[in-house]
Amino acid sequence: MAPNASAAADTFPKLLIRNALLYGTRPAMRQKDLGIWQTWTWAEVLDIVRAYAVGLHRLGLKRGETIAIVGANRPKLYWSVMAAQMLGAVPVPVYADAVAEELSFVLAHAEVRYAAVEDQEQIDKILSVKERLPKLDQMVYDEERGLRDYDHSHLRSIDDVIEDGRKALAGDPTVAAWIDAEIAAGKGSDPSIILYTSGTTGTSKGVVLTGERSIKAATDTVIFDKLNENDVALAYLPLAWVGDHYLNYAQGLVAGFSMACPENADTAMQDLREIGPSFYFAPPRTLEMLLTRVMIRMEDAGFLKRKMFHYFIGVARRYGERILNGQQVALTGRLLYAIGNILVYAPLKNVLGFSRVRVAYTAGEAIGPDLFAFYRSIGLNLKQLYGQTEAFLYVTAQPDGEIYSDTVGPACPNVDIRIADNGEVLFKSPGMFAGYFKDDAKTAEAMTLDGYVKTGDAGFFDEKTGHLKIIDRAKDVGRLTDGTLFPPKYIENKLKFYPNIREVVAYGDQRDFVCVMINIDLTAVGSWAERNNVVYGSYQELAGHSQVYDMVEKNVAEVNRSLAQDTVMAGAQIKRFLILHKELDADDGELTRTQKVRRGFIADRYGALVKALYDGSKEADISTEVTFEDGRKGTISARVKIRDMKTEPVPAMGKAA
Amino acid sequence: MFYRETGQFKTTYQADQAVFPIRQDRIGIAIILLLAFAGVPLLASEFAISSFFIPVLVFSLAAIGLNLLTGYTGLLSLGTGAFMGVGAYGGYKLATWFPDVNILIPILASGFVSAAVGVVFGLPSLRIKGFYLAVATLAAQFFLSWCFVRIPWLVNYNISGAIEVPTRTLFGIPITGPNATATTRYLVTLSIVVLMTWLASNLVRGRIGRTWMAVRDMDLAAELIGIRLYRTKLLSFAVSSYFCGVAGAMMVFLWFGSSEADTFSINQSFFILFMVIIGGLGSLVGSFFGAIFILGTPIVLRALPGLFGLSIPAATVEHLTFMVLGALIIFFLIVEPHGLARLWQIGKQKLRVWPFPY
Amino acid sequence: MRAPGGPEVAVGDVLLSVENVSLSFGGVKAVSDVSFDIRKGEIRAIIGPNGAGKTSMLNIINGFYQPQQGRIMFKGETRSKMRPHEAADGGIARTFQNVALFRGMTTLDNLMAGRTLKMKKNFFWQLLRYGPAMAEEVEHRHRVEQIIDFLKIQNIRRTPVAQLPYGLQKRLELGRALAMEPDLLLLDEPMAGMNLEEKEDMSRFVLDVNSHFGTTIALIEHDMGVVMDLSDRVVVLDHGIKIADGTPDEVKGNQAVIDAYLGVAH
Amino acid sequence: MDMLYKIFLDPFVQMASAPDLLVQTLWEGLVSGVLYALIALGFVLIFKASGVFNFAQGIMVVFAALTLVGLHAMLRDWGVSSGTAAAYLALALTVAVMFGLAFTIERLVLRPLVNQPDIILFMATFGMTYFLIGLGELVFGGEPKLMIADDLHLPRGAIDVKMLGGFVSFQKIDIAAAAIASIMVAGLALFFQKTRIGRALRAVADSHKAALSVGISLEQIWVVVWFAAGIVALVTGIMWGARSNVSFALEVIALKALPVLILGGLTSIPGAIVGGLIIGIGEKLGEFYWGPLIGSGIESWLAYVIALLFLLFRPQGLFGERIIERI
Repeated sequence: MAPNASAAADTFPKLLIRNALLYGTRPAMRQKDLGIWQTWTWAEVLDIVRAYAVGLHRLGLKRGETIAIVGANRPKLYWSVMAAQMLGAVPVPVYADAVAEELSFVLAHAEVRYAAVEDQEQIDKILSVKERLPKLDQMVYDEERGLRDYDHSHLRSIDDVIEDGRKALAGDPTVAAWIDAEIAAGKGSDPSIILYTSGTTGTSKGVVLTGERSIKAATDTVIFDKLNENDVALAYLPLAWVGDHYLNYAQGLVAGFSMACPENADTAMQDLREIGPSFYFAPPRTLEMLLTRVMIRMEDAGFLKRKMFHYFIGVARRYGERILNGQQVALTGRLLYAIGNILVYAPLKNVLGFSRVRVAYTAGEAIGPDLFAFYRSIGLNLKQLYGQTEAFLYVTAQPDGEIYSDTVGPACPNVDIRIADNGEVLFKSPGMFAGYFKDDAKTAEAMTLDGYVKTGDAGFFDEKTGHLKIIDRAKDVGRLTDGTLFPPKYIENKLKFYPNIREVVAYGDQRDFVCVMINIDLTAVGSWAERNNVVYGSYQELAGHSQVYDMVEKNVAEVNRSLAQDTVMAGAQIKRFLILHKELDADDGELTRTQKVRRGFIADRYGALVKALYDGSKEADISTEVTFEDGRKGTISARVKIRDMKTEPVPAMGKAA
Repeated sequence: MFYRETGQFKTTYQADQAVFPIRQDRIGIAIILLLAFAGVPLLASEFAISSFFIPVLVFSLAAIGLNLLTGYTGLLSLGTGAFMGVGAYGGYKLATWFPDVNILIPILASGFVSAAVGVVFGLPSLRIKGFYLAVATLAAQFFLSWCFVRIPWLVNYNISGAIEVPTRTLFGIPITGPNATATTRYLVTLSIVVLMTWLASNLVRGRIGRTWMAVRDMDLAAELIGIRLYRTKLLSFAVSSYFCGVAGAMMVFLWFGSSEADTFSINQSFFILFMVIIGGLGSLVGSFFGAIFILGTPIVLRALPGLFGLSIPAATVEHLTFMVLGALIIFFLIVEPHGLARLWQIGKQKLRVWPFPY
Repeated sequence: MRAPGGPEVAVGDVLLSVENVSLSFGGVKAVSDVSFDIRKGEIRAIIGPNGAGKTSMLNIINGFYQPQQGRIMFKGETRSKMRPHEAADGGIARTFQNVALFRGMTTLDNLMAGRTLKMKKNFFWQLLRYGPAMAEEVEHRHRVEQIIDFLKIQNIRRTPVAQLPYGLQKRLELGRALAMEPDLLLLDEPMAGMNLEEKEDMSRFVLDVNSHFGTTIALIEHDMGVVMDLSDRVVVLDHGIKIADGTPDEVKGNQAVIDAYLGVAH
Repeated sequence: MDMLYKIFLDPFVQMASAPDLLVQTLWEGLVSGVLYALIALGFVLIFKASGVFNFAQGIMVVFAALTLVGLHAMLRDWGVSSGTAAAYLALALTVAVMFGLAFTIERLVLRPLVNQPDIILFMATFGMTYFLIGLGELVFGGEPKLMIADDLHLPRGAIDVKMLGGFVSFQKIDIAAAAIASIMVAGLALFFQKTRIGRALRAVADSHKAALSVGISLEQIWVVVWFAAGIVALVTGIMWGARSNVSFALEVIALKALPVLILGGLTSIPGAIVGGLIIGIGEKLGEFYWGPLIGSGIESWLAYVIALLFLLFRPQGLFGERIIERI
């Protein structure tokens, strides 16, 4: 790895040239295609991309123009990004699964004249909204299949474009000189890419990133994680997502490591296993899904094998993380772990495709402690980071050896973080964005006067570790009457990590203390009930069962304890809770279709219960209308018990963010 | 569980189509070869070598030969023993005609004789199928073994009516005849068997193997994709007989040192058919398993009473051995009709996906 | 993409024609005095109620049955009968009503088997599986992989076909036929026993094959909807006799056809 | 020229010149043909009903004979004074044993292997062969024994008939063999035509599904069939044993039955009989008239060559059903 060299290069095309010199014969990209891993070295990639750039130029693509990149992770699309950047044009990646609506919005907003797309499907999608894209002129595609009969006046295969470029380069030496000049002309301050934030909050905004900043940021993290040209990453997350562009594209170019593209969605898992990445990223959802699969598959294993598996997973839970963190562990522990490694951990990592992973990250949402611990305990160096598109990903990240499931780590190198009075996290970072495309107003909104970026997330620094803890969206964070911060999501998540608890709704904003309404998880608690032969006829019955209450009370108590750890949160411990008599359900409008609780709506619907929570009564009657599976409506009424919790003493230091 | 396939990816079709695409398998086979070439000669007794290891190799080769015909092409043959015989006598005649050429040449050339004979007796396979064909091959068996007895020319008119293998040397070391040591004969045998197994695996994994299997699985469809049935079947007969022939020659030259006419009787054919079936139809490695099983079991069974300190009359043991062997064959067919090879495959798969069950 | 043998036929010209062909088993007349032609590049449907002699017709075309009377003209050469290997050599491939894959082999090997005719390296190179033989093997593997990609069956590459679900087996059989790079592709009820979704997929594949490789296709199909969507021209048989021949619309209107179909329960 | 004469003319000249010798040879051939036919019959019964190519049939012959003789000896040892009584008691017991055998085979071999490919079942019968050889020799000893022909009151001696200018001698035992064989075949025929189980068996032979649909238990049928085959084997064993003696050397005659099957067709009872006779007679003629030219012992393969030649013209055998291939 040559960070200094890369410091010199302030655009990605320049980096590409550097890599072709430094690592010319090393693999830059691989793709599982036609049954084997097609491979391109850095030298080859440079060669192809130069030809491609020339070809695009001959199609008319000019400096400063935008070109949409639509499709799955495929070398040709990454080359399209590089080629565009060579010409000083700005690539605008779009999610492959974007519906025509979003697509047309982005393409129109970015004023693209060109689009590099994967296949017929994407082309059809774009053509379907053609009239909304007056500027769109040329499209180039990767896969010819099914496109034979299309009008090719504005349609070319990427191969042809590259071929055309080659001919031009071969035919006339000045062309080569010209393209090199173009590359040299590229300035680090020019926009290098526009990433549109997925429209979860309002319409999506085009985040403009410049080459110089991107490379600075990437260089820092590459050093931070000691990545080098021997590393391998699997590009399986959306190419339009900042994560892919940063972790694989930017870091890849900076460190010179190779990026592998899977054959297709169905084979991604198998491809992961074949390629065996050494640098891996997965959102908590994916990790969760993987773990469940592991457990389900193990259920079918023979009795002995199952016993052995669970025994050694136990061993791992006891010693694994400590060993990974290099803490000292008793010899017996080390021995047991070594045996477990032969019998379970190593083979398991092998079948999951993790054997060669050196650094793995997860981010995006809070991750359950157990889930997190599991992967670390079997020896996968899984870490958390916090970031966002505006920062070109990294804001904080956990250094090796300082790993906690409930923090996102300290500020990254050269990142400066400040917590606003309302608890919002503000940052200045090397990779921070140049602004929103064509939207100075929003850009201004997103920045403080002294040039910090507002993340929109509330958080605080943990005294012991000095790591940042993200608690909730800033706008959702409320305050108790005594002024204590009240981040509902944070509290809800802490509870939801317990398998017994399905959903949680926390109340406390503008109130004296925190109360929660809980949905138990029918499958988990149900199987518990069978094991302890607790008989129950319905969810309602089970939810009302005193033993269930006792069980949940324990969980709540633990949460209180952990809240008490942080002076900031200590005041927000849970005073009272109840278990709802029915499962919260999207059909009843209690959850969004994406299974997020609609706090306000629930507050109205279960007003009686909320009232009871705060007026100290031991139980409350409630009757609610419900929609059954078959769509019939009906009402269920119940008497719901309410439990008081004793809270942990608040540490001396008093509360202040 | 010993497999670490993560990160073992293929960037060329050559690599993807290799015999052992997985590194751990390559290591495994290397160890086995090392044991076979170095371990056995160093550790095993002369007796063990000449009474177990050499036979196993010879029969494995014959089993491979039969497997190419029956397992891969789906043509049931009961004439294996005879084809081995042709190889043996052919080799013997060649050796007598060309006393000065290296003995390995006649041994390997003997296969061509049996290949020719095999083709002749394969001709009916164009008209007839299944058990009818099997019986047709019996005709070959009986006719040929009759020839072995009745044509003294085959044994150079030895009064004994048996082949008497002359002493021949390789690099000055005697490898055939009375004063060749078991170890040298073993090493020669092993080398030939390894070489020919490699060739066989090349064949079955390539175009020819595919045409054979196509004919086996669905001859009509095979014909309609342009496979010439008769050529394919006859080629299979030829190659199969070649392997059997060489095995036969090795049996006489490198194992017995001499041979009676009834060495290549019908029972020999059945014996080898057992190996193929128990080992696994359509599997080369199975052929080895089959040979080891069929040859090993009686040895074990004979040893057993001794182990428990029982003294049972030899005859009784012999009869018991027959019974148990018969019972075992039936047992294996019931538990795993696809033979030991399949069991091996399953076990390997389990290790690959360990700790998962599938 | 054309197999050796026979002169080049221009798109739109007659690629194959059967003239007054009759075939009977013992007393049973399977096909009597049927004539029709197949033009290069078209999708030609052969329809008719059960026992109309459709499959027999295909079997005659690719030489599995020899007709007692009549002639077959293929690529300008006229024969009184076709031999299976002649048909294969000439570039006629087909799939079967009830799947006829090589069940003991993997998807890959089935497709590779489809390339047999195109693989020429002799026995001794095969024996060494080296040099020319290996080069050939690789070259054809590459072609086969394109078919795998085309049919989107990457994830079953190494699966023994016996373990594949019916729908995939049908698709694979199409693949095996494609591997022969045929000039004329005979499909015997490619969608038999499929659910709606599978039928749609298969229809798409058939159309893609026709447009992408320019392969001439003759197919037997029961599902009228499918036939009408797919085919350029339709010939209708009933009890071994040709009762109609023309574009889907012409045929749909034809009284004889309607009667024939009303005649049998469907 | 001379050779051709020796092969194509001389033998017939000999036949014509010594017709009594010819008749004698034909008779010999006929008798051994009957025995081949009997074994083939056992094969066919089983193949028809259970699709199993029962290689063990030959061994069952030996095993049955051996059991009979062995039991007889034992009974005598245990003090059954009258040889005749012992003989018939032993006969009854042997029948019982054969039933037990059929029953066990169905339970332990056929049932677990149902629906396996033919070759697997074929192999299983090899396993049985080994097992039975081992068992037989273990219980009754390996050394050859004499058939208890006298105690069974089988006729002995020969009738010499003066004919065609010479004497032709007919062994009584052979006549008996022929007679008994014919009776048994007739019996079987009746059994299949008249009895319920017999008809059921024919149904099975046509199609297993059909059989099941009319509510017949395959297991039951298999037991019956294997038992029937066992009886056939026993009779064959006695006859053959009476001519030579009882030992596993008899095994070879089992192999003789194979070309008979091919000739007659695996599924045809009349085929088995006709085939048997053709082979028996052809073999003897060949051995007697052509043998000297080529070298003796040719009957070891002549049968197969005859069968093979037939096959090339009728791949499904004389009486087998025609195979029509369709796709």
